[in-house]
Amino acid sequence: MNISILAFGIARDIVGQSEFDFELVEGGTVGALKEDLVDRYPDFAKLVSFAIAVNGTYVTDEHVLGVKDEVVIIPPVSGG
Amino acid sequence: MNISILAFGIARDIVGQSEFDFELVEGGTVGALKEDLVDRYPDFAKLVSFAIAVNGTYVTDEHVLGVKDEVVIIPPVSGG
Amino acid sequence: MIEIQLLDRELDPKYCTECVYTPEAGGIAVFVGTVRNQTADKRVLRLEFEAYEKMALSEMRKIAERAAEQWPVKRIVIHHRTGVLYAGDIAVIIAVSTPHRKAAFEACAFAIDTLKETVPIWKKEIFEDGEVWVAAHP
Amino acid sequence: MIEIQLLDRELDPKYCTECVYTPEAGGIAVFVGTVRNQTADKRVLRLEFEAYEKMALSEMRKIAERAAEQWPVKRIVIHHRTGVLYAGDIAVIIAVSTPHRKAAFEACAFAIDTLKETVPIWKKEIFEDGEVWVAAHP
Repeated sequence: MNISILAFGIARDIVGQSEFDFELVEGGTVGALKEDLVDRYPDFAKLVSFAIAVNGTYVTDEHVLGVKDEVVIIPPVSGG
Repeated sequence: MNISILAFGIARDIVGQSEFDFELVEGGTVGALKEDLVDRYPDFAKLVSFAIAVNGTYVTDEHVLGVKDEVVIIPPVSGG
Repeated sequence: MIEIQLLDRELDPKYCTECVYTPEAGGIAVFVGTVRNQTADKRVLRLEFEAYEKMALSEMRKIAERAAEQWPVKRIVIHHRTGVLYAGDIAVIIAVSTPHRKAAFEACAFAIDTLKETVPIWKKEIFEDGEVWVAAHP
Repeated sequence: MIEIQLLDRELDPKYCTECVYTPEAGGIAVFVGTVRNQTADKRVLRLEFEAYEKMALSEMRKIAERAAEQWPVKRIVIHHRTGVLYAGDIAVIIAVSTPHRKAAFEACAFAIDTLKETVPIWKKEIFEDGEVWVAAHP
């Protein structure tokens, strides 16, 4: 399935754009997405960490993604 | 010797005035003054505590008083 | 009472402090986070803050709600700025009122500590010779 | 930079916060102590604060100096009010700036805790049916 992903901060710099489409197997998990992202953009492996938010909430690697989800890459935050 | 004493807060209420003269033996200590104050005004014994400041600084009971000192009774503070 | 805002204009400590005033509260703790003019030994020219706005707001609200569960919070305000900031500018204000002061300090410290861990806001430091996303790399 | 004041007029959190701003500081902690509208179960009509002014100022300065010895304080402001106050009025403001936030919270908490122990200022609570010097009796 084709999902749309938003990228902020250094994630946007790594991907090269703030919104992009990404191909993931039907019923793919967040964990699978993160692995695929690192495969395609090795610079993600250099970060302290990165999380995925789905529909505005942090989710764990086991979370199953759907095609209509708002999927966002959250690199290490540094507000405040 | 006759020393002049300032009293604030509840100390003023106990003594009945904000400034008063008090007779103390020559070379009397702060500890002696406190005992004499309690003798003359027993309500001082009902306080949580009270301290004596001399010339704007807290002093211990061993401190020897002079006739020209600014002596102040400091009942429990409650600023803030 | 909880007030959460993400603003691209100057933050106002007076407003935030007054916002948490209430006669039932005896203690108000306020944290004001400003932009420093250097990191390690390098002079910072400016900072650029960006936020995933929808989620930044909801995560800040969660922090306020968790603070109110753990301490007797009367009112809490969290304002965070976005956009370009210079040394001395205020990036964040957190104000908390509680009946007694200890809880106000604890809740305020909890809120800023948690904000720095969970709220999707990122800052980039711009130096004379380059730029870096803060905290991104080990 | 240390600023100490004893004032018989309204205190100003904005002034105090701005006073401790400096580009070298990354964290500002402010404590604002307000008058509550009740003690235990009794409604407080008003409070009367009095100070042994000369010594209150010197003891507040000592607190600021001790805070600056123990933490990397850039600036610290302590303003305390005297006279008649009503519920919601500000009795004290302490603002501290440090390079990082943890020290600002610690120094600010130290300052208010110590102020309440050492500074010769007294408050009398006036109720509908009487009055009491706070903390005087066990």
